[in-house]
Amino acid sequence: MDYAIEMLNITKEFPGIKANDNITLQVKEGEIHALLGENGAGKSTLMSILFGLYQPDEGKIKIHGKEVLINDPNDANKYKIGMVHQHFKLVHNFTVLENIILGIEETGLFGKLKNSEARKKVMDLSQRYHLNVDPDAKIEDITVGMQQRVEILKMLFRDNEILIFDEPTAVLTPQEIDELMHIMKELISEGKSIIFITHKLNEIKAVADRCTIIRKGRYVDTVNVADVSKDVLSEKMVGHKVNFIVDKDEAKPTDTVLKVDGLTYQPKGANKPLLNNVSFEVKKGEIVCIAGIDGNGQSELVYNISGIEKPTAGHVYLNGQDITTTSIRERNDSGMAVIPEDRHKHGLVLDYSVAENMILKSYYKPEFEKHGFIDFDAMNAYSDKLIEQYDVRSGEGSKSIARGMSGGNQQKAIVAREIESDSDLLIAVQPTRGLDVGAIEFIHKQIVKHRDSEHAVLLVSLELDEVITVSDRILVMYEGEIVADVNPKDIDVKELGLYMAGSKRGIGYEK
Amino acid sequence: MKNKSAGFFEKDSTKSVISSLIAILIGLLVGLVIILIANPADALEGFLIMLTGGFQEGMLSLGDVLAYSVPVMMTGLSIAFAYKTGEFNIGVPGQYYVGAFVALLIGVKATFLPDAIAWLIAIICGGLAGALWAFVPGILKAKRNVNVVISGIMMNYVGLLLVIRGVKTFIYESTGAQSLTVSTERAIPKFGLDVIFEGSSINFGFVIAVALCIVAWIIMNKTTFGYELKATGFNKDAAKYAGMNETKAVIMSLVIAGLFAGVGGAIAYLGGTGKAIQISEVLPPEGFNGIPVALLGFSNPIGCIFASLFIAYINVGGNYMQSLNIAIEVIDIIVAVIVYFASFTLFIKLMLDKFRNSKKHKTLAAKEGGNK
Amino acid sequence: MNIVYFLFAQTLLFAIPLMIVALGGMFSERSGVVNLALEGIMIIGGFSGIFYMNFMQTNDIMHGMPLLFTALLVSAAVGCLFSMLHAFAAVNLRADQTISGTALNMLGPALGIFIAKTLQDGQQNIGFTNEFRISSVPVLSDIPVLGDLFFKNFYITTFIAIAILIISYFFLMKTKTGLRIRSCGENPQAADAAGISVYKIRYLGVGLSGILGGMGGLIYILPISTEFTCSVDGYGFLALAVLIFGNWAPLRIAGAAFFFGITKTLAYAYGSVPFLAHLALPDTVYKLIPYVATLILLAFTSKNSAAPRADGVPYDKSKR
Amino acid sequence: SGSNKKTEIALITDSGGINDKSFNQSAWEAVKEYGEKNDKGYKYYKPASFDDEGYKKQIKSAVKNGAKIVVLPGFKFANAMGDIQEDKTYKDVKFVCIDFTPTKKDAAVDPAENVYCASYKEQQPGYLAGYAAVKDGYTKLGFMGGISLPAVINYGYGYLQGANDAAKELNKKITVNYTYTGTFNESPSIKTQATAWYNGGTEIIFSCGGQICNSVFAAAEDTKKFSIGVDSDQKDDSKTVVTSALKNVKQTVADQITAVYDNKFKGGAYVLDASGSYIGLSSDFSRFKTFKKADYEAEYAKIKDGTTKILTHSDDESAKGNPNKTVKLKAALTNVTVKFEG
Ligand SMILES: Nc1ncnc2c1ncn2[C@@H]1O[C@H](COP(=O)(O)OP(=O)(O)OP(=O)(O)O)[C@@H](O)[C@H]1O
Ligand SMILES: Nc1ncnc2c1ncn2[C@@H]1O[C@H](COP(=O)(O)OP(=O)(O)OP(=O)(O)O)[C@@H](O)[C@H]1O
Ligand SMILES: [Mg+2]
Ligand SMILES: [Mg+2]
Repeated sequence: MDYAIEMLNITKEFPGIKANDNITLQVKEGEIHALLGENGAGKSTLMSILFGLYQPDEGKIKIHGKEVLINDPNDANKYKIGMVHQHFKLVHNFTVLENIILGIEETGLFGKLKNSEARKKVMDLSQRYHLNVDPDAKIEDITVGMQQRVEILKMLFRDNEILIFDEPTAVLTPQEIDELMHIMKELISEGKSIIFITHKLNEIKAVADRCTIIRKGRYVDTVNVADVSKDVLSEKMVGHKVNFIVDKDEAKPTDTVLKVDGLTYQPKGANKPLLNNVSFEVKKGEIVCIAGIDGNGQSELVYNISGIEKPTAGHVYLNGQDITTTSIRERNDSGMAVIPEDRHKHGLVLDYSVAENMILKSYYKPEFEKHGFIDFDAMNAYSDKLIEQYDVRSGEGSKSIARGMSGGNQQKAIVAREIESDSDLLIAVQPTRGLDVGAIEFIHKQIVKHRDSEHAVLLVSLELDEVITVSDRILVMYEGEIVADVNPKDIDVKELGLYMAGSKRGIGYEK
Repeated sequence: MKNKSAGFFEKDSTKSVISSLIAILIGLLVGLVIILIANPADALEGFLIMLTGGFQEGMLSLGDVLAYSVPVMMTGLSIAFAYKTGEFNIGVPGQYYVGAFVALLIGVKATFLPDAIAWLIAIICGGLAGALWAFVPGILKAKRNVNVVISGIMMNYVGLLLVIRGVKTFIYESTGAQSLTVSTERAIPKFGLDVIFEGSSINFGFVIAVALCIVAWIIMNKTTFGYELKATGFNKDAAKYAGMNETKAVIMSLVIAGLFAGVGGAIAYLGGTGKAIQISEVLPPEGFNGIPVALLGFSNPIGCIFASLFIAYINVGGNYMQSLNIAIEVIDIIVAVIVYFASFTLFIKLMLDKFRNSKKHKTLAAKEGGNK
Repeated sequence: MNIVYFLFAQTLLFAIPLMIVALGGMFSERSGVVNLALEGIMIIGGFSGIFYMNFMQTNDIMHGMPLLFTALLVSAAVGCLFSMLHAFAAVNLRADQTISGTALNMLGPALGIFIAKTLQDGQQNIGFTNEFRISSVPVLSDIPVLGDLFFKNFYITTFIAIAILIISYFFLMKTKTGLRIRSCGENPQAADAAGISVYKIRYLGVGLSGILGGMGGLIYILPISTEFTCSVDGYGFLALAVLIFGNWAPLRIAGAAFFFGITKTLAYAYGSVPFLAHLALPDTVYKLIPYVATLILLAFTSKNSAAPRADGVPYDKSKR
Repeated sequence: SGSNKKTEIALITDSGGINDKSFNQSAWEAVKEYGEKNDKGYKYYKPASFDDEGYKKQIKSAVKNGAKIVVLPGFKFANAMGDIQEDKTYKDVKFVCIDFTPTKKDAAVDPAENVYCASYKEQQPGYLAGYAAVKDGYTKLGFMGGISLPAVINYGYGYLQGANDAAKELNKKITVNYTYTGTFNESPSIKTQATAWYNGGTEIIFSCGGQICNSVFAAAEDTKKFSIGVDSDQKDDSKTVVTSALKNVKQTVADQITAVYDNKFKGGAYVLDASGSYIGLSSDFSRFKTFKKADYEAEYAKIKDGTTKILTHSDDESAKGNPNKTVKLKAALTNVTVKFEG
């Protein structure tokens, strides 16, 4: 058998954890090989080893049957291995072209950069694979989807033959995912080999030839994708059966909790409003979901409701009270909780302990404050309770520093804090981003439970599966406007995609 | 494996102290080597004098150590306090100087205040002046995003020039081209400290300084206010998202830091030791000398007490070393080397971990070997 | 017209060393290492250059331009060596860069004075003879306006500094290595993934700051004195301010240095500017101009500061 | 620094240090020369803190280390000396005080018999410098003092009056730029200010403040103008130095140390002026264009016998060194216009 890549018995230990424990991965020439595993299973680590970012403690790597040493990305490049990283490796204030040539620059006199040939090659590649990138655009100005194409171009530009895609679809819209799959197939047809990491089983079913499953750093199995069902895959991944359907009763909406009325937001320097006359309501006992492609004003909507930004026009009411100009603190106090989109930037103080993070929004309340001093005993007791209740795992319980925890557990801590604040309105922005199925299931359950105990939930999500399974009502946002208000039962993913892409508008939302 | 001593050595604070001690040891060693090269004949004697100088003349020297530690303890505390909330308060020299000026102005000119409390009011006003001086970078940072390092540097010179002008206009002692000095009656009282530390320059200011360090520690670690300040320092965005007023926190942390620096200046010039503000356009060195104190003390207010005492101690020792032919700048070199190695904390801690682990492995291996 | 030439020449006196040292700091910070140590580097660079000069002059070994150029090399080399202490701490040991920078600021003058005192029997000042001023260049000095501005009564170091500015701009913004330096200061993970050694680049950045900082120390002291006292009067910190003011970009740094130079000049030469002299304000007011003007300007320009994103963040390969 | 023998001659510096190009340096040169020539241990000490307490402690520890003679250059030691001389422990130690007499709480007291205090009439060398400059043909003068100390002010006032008297003789009008730099250290700022003056027409600047001469001389060299040195003969520091206004601290200290070892030491307050050889201009007149040694000696004699009266700082202290605000002086300066910056 001709393997393009063989990673044999790879072991890699980080302080405190064996991220890879005797893992073997064999990728055939010209195949799309999926790599499946829960969060923290060790997929990214394994790939980083292949790409030369880490050195394995044990094990060897063969390329086309020949054993090789990959000490750094330059070596990887030498063996024509390229990688699209889970966290993009792009310099935000460089142009697309500069990012692509970085590390393999052509130079002329006095080391001056010579970009003309590179530019031509980039344009050619962009055209050939329908990538549509502008080589002179700055990274910070282009969409996430476009950034990913830059990452792909980086590989193509280097004429790589073995392409690693680490969770490329997490940040893409359905249409973009389709396009990516298309591109991947095209690449295969040219004889390249692809390693494809994703948590989404239908993507694996759609494109992958074979799939290697790892769990908690250990090798589980390699299967022919065509021969196994999604259920089998997920069972192998988590070690037990998984329930994909969110159990929930019919929503029984009562009083209006949140009312957004004609909200318009145009920051200084922007030439068009990012939010345009947005109006909607969220009632007690329902989960309303804002769906849409990333960058259509969802973040801005949340910032305006939660008070980070001040709207240009329009009003926000909470329980009938106008809170448009009140401070964030006042909003929290009058019944608003937010699970922010960016957990590291907005959700946690990473250098605080779990316990300190648990009271981040309530430290000044009588439960935790005595004459200006913090009641540490009360804090710890409260935190221990939440940790127990929400199964937040960390080394030293309440005392653990948040920075040292895995992403999933950090997220659980935030969810615990926000839900337990028992606020009338819970705004949850991408609460399950990048988490594994187990964690996702748990968080979804909590959100539904919260709804059922007489609270209003505003969910903002890019994941269509989540949108359809969790919400009671879907509002689709496109270019800063609400373009549809639909019932999840009456709609499928395809149609939702049309609304999201702006090619269709809902009843009552016509132009 | 989890016995008590292991727990102690695993504590982060223990590791910090150990790594500080290692830094100090290396600094002293480097100092010794340098003296040996420069003057082998006197080297050992000089080194010994430096190490024991703080006790050279008994309680007198010790009292001097305590007295000299006060200004840098306060400027160090100022830097440490702001550093905890994420800002590098390089404007300390200016804050220190305006504090000194206002305190002297009151000490000398506000004769309507009774002697018994004049010093206290002067210290408070000095602190407020320092706070005001730090308020400018604070508000510029909060409202206009001006980098605190650059505004601090500018405010240092503005303060220096204005203080000199102020001294010339209000409290000028023309025969010496310096400010008037506070009379012993209106100086900070000694409350018996002069009996314990006979002949030294110590006064009650030392107690105030230590008390302020402790208060700062309590504010930082025990109060909701400190909780807000630290949260802002670690992650401004998260603090804001959680409903804290991060603008206020930035301003307040700098203002409090400025207050400490101002009090430091006030205490230094109200000691009744004849210390006067000079009319020369040079920033007071105590300001910048606070930086190593804060850094050696891990930006911990209590750490600042020990760090300033240590620095004062070897400086007093260094002063006695002048009886030999060794340039006393070797003290500055030693302190610099110590600060340099203090920056290795992270590395030293990792090494400590490695060392412990390998010992663990060895004992384990030995046990297994024994079992076979 | 004479007054214009004069003000220009004085502006250079302040601006040139500030610019060179700030450019040095720029390389360090654009590569991701905060360099608070500029003051210490200037002092040690000035010290070694003057020490060398003193030796050459008193022993009559070398004089004039050759001496100046070799002295600049000595300053640059020693500055570079000294800055390696910072690089080692910041890059290899992932130290707190504020701390190691501060340590170097203390070490610079202490070491300089200690060495001087030890070798010169307690004397800490090192004298030198200024034989480097060029009073006029044949031909060139006859060019109208430019001739008077640039080719009369000047120091060759001015031209060296201008050359350094142009080269710095070209190097940082147009060359391969410049691109790599910038990538390490913004996103070292990306640079690493592109096969660039972040460590090497950061050593390079810090080393360049040592070279330019060291030269800056010598260039600072040459025209203004006849001896070196192991002090640069806070100009290293001012250079840091210029670097921030100049938004970490070469041409803006030059602009900031000149702005500061002009205000400083006016603060001390107001007597010969009729309009300013007429105001007859107390001299403190004039002396305050540079600092207050900078503060005001900053208040209006700081909203979108472009500090390198990874500036001051130790690079840890295994951190994601 | 110094030798390895028991330190009998000690000098204590104030914050200036032994390189201040002023009294610390001059005094140290005397100590060093004597110590080396006569094989006595000598050393200088830097106090741990620059205040009265710090000075006292340093004096005590110098004596403890064996000092028999303690040289204290500078007025900063006045209060410290006031206390020390009362302490009988130190009655066998000889003190040489430069530029001050002891004080108690800022009020003057008489020096004890083991305390020699020298102060100088700086206005006299200042006067001679101004007189010589104008007589030599200069009409636009400058005065840059370091910090407005009485000594510095006296140099400056003397300089103005000397220039005035010469101008009167020549029937000329003279302008003088006049300032205190606020520091005794060199700096780009001082060089700029000096260059600005030279550019504005000033022909010669009297640099009167320690190391600021580094910057003033550099400016003079740049503009091809002239300067006047201070305290010691600075002709070797720069070719632009036409002459120097001397106050011979080195001589004073050397004389007193010798007196101690010859058992001729006699305490008390001494004002040194033209009647001794402690003040004057430098002996080399070659850098003047027309001014001759004979002219100088004539003028010197007038000062010595008291014919020439010179106003000083103490005639109007409230002006803080601003000659334009010093009423008597202002009236006396008939032929001089002072442009004061400060
Ligand atoms: N540099 C590191 N230092 C310490 N631990 C690490 C490091 N990188 C990864 N880990 C840990 O190793 C384990 C495997 O991480 P890895 O990123 O490879 O998982 P993954 O399978 O890619 O997960 P995900 O689906 O979340 O991307 C995790 O527990 C992670 O926390
Ligand atoms: N600050 C963040 N906010 C929101 N999502 C994030 C953030 N950081 C990372 N993510 C997403 O979380 C996913 C996993 O991140 P990461 O690899 O850091 O977690 P992890 O250490 O593997 O944690 P776990 O194993 O618990 O999932 C990624 O897909 C990424 O998109
Ligand atoms: Mg992960
Ligand atoms: Mg991963």
